[in-house]
Amino acid sequence: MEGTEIVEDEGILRPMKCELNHLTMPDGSAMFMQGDTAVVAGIYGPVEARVQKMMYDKASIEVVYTPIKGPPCVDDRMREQIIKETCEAALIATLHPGTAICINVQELQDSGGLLACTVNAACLALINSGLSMKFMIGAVNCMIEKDSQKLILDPDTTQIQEAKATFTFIFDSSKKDLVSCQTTGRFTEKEFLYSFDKCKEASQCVFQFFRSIVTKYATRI
Amino acid sequence: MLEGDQDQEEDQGGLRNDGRRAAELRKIRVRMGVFGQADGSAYLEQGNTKILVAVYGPHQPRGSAARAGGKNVGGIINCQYSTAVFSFSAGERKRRPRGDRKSIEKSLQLRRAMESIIQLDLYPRSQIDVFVEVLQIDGSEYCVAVNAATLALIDAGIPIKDYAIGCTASLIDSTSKNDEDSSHAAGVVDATYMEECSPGATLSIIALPGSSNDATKGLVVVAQGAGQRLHLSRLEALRNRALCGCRDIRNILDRAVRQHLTVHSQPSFSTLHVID
Amino acid sequence: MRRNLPRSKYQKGIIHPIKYLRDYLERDIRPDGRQFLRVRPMSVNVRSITQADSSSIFKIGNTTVVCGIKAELAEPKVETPDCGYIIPNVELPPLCSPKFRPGPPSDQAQISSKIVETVFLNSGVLDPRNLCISKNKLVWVLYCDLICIDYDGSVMDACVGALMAALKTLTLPEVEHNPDTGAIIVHPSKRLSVPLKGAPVCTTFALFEDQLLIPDPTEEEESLALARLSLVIDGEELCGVYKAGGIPISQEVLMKSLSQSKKRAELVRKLIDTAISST
Amino acid sequence: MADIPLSLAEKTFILHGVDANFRNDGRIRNEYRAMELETKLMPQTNGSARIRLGNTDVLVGVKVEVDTPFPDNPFEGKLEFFVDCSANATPAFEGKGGDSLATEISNTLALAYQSPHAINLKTLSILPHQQCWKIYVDILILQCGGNLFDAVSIAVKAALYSTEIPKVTAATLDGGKPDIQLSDDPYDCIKLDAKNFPVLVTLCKIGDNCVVDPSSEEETCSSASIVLSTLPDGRFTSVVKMGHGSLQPTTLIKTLEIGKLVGIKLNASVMESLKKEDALGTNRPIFGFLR
Amino acid sequence: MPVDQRRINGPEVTIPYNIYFDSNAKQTETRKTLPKKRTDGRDSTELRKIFVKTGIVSQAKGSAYIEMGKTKVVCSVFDPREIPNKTGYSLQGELFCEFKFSPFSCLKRKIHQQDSEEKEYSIILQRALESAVCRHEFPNFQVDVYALVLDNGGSSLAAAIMASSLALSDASVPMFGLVTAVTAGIYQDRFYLDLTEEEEVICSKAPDESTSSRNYGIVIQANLPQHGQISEFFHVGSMDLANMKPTVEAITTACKELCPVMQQCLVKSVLKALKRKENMEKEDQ
Repeated sequence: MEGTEIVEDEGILRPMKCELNHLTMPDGSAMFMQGDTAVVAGIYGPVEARVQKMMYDKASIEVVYTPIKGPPCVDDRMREQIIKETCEAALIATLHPGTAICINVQELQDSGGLLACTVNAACLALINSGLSMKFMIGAVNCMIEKDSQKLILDPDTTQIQEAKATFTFIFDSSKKDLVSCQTTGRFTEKEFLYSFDKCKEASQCVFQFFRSIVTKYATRI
Repeated sequence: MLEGDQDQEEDQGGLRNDGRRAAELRKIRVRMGVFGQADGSAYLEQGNTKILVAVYGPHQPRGSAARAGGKNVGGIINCQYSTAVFSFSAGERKRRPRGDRKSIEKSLQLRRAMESIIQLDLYPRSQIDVFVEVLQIDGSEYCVAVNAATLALIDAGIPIKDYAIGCTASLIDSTSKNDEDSSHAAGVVDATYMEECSPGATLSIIALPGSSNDATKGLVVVAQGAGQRLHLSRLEALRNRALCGCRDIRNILDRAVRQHLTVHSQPSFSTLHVID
Repeated sequence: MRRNLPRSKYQKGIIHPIKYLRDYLERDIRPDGRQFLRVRPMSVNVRSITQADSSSIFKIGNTTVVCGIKAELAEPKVETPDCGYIIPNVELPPLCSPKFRPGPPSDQAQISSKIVETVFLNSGVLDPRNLCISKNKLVWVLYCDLICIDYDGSVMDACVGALMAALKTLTLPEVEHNPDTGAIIVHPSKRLSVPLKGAPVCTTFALFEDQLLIPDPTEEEESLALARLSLVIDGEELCGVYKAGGIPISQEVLMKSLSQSKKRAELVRKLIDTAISST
Repeated sequence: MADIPLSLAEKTFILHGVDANFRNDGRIRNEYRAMELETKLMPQTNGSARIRLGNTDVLVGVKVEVDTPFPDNPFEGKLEFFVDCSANATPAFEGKGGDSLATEISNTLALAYQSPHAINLKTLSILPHQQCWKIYVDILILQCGGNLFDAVSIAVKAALYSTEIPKVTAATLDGGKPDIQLSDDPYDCIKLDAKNFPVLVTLCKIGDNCVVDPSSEEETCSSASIVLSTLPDGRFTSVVKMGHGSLQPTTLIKTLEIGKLVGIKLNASVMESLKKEDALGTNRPIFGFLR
Repeated sequence: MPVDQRRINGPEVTIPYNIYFDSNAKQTETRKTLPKKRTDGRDSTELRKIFVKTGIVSQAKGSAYIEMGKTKVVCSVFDPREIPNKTGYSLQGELFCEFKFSPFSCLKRKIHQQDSEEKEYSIILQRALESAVCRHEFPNFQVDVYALVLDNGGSSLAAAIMASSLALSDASVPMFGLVTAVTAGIYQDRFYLDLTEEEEVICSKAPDESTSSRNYGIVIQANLPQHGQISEFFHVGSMDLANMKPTVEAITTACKELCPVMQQCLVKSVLKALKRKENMEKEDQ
């Protein structure tokens, strides 16, 4: 079962591509590309938990993020935490008490919006793994240009050079509320709320894409 | 104190740097039972390579080996190969005595060699520790370590199938082909550090040389090559040379063990008698 | 009202901490006797550590963070020849809470370090070019070590507060650098402060069921919260909104937290200023 | 150290023996066991020594290297101790098992040699700020049978005594870079001034008395011991308490007094035997581990 | 050394600025004056003002803060837990002590990991406390004691020992008695109690060969003043026995003097707790 899907959205976000079951060993996996940014995510779970991390009432979620080069450092630890806590919010961990769910993410290329890309990849891999989730999670990255004060959705590396502030918002698919958020730079309240609204709208495209991928793979079985 | 093949022949051209002939071993000196506290121990010198080995056990499994082999019903052999930081003959000093990749690899290979001679089924759920301490390095140290470990096992009274004997055979210069008929062409045994460093190939083998009518005779347990490329056609000759060295070492060590036992076992028999 | 009892000593008796907390929240009060939107009393103390170049101790309720800055000299990076270094590290030693074990920094300490660094860089409080002594040759390195002494919730708030208070009182000795010979002379008696602009203030919120938002949570509230949210405000602008997972929050709650943190920011700024002027 | 399980009766026996100044191996309280000391037994090192004290067996190798001095001590050479507890001594030392004991011993040695009264590191300087000798003293513990500290310190003293450092024939600064020439003749060496090297004396408090050179059985009976490093003139360069017990101030002073006397004697007899060995000349047979 | 991936790292080489001070005449000056008079005007056996407070870390079972002159040390003690990585059963409980200088507490910036000095101090701290704690009361368990120096103004280890003993009693760990400790320095036949950091530096360097007495060194001694016992003794330097005796005696007396200060602190914290309980009961009614 393999295949590649190209979905052209309305030009708001960079084109997304996804291939499920990219890896054979994990219980669920996804290779996800957003523009030139690409990551691979693999899920093992529920598996036997390590004694120190075992929780009697729910599954413990472990995330390992591997950067493209060098050993993981403090920055990657931060990314790991966001992925972990976001997936924790989406998963129904209480269904598998005393076990562990391992999410492994490997960065392949970073051309802007890496965090959003990893979260989307993790979500697709979770869907692929068949673990029960409360909702899907979709991440959207945007920035405010320094000179023009213009909002650019899903910028690439060259555009980010000109950024005054960047935002990564992660929304849930049911109520479209904010699950996670990370920002860089200085910005006003108005700018923040404006980009929040725009990204919320754009998150529809992400969820739409998720749905199309799931339907596509579902019919193929 | 025993000495290697000493049939000296005056053949200047065929002699090695230290005056040995190609199939000649270095001086071997042995002492068994060096330590009082260990269950078995041995000290072995082959030329300037000097090694101490202590054997503890069989005892209840403990430490990392026990955890790793928890589901293992048979006996566990636990080896540690450690090199004293001052052991190099050259000026430099080793940074760590153990824990580096080479030491770990040697520990593992040592375990393989020991597993091949110890009758593990005699020791279910027990552990035997073999600790090697290299005091001075002058070539063939891994082979000498295996020889010393065998002696320490004998000293500990652990039944073994056969001596596990290591010996190196080294082609001093593997590129030269003109002297096919000279004795060096088949390699020199028991290489020193200088010979190991020469631009050639060194083959280390651990074999069970066996007594003359043994089924396991000449069985090679561990083999390892190092150095430059070696033409396949020359491997067999090299292996035979090393095996030949193994047999020589075995005879020397066997004599040493027998001598050690005759010297040390009599008093214990008499005390046993008194208790009776 | 049991607000003065040291928490850890009497928390032990709680068998069902979640229900315990929920009972309080249902009666519109927090376990330490606070109203929902009240923050704990804060205090800040500067220049108390003699060996550091500047220091501060920031307390929010029980939570205590000590910040010490040590300045050293180094060569700048090739890419940024006129920029100094600021190295903030948050230390959550085992001393501050039984949650931490001795050894390398926990994941949480690493994430806290990263957040403090991001807040610092985003806010642009200190231009690293002000730390340049001689371009391409010599710059200041400010090692800002934030050590948590008492871990009782909202540690990020205390860390950011302590860092800002310490930076505000930082003075660096005058350095003469001869670019040709490389000779360095330091005049310890002439010390100058570093120009700063703005002062970001971090406010942490905890979220509970029904989008209940409480600022400045204690450790107990933090560990039982369904989500946590941190906002960093500097004057009229924001320089960081940080939320990692937990229950999704609506825009109204976001607006509410924004207005709350603005109030808090003003309070903290005044507090730091009075503390500095009074010493 | 190897833990020897002792019953209460055995402990009482040892305790009473110490009270009566007649220990279970026939020694009196201030008596050392017989020692075997051999130096220069490893040709690949600059200096070496091996000691056997009862069952305790320690091998020390000394190697010297040219290094750059510390910026805060530009006129001094360097001295470093490294202790390796070989698993040969007890399986408990396997892997990292012996590390804590090893650091304890090397720290105590470093404290003992820290004073310029013990060793003058200035003599190890070659070119101030640029080059100096660094002495690595590597200690290999092969067997523990009690009183490890004293045994190690004696072996270290003997090994340093036997150490030969190549003579520097020329040391010049060539355009800011140091240029050093060593003597070609391997017998052209300088020896360290071993006159003031300290030895460690462990005084083990058993009951109300102190014993020197405790065996491992005696060590298990004691709750506190004092490790003194004494110079040949009776000065202390370090005093470290070991064990979890406490002691009276008067006992401490008494212990220090005994330690001083024992230390002076021990230093003298070690030096005497080292000189005796030297007198045998370079052709003496080397026994090593073959005896 | 490999880069620590778990921290934010600065440039590879950084130099403290104080080595470039243009005058180093200051040091030799104090060195000359030291044998006559101490820089802060104290008598040689006089201790600095001491401030102690318990219960400062809310999350810990017991904690204490001590201030001696410029020296500031925080110490906390946690609930007993099972001894990790232990196979056998130990009849006596264990103390795990960790002593750490915070990176900014010393003249020279300390690294985040424990260096060899701090490791050595941790062991001394452990030995000083071990004989004061009733370890048979918690067999097979371990009590963690952490000491953190915020500001080093000399005698930090002695301060840490005292703070730890207060923290242990604040944590209601059964003890035989309090532990007090004093650092003393010897320089040319004279000794000084409760050293400042400057004095520590001077006392750990050998005096010039020309001077009459070659004695120097630092002595750290911890006592159980209520029992007249020495629980830890540590000396480094070079000195003869004749000088050791008066030093030990002086420290022993000083340790006795310190005891009431610590007792008062504990009494105060107990009274406070009682009062709080009273108030609570009143409110409940």
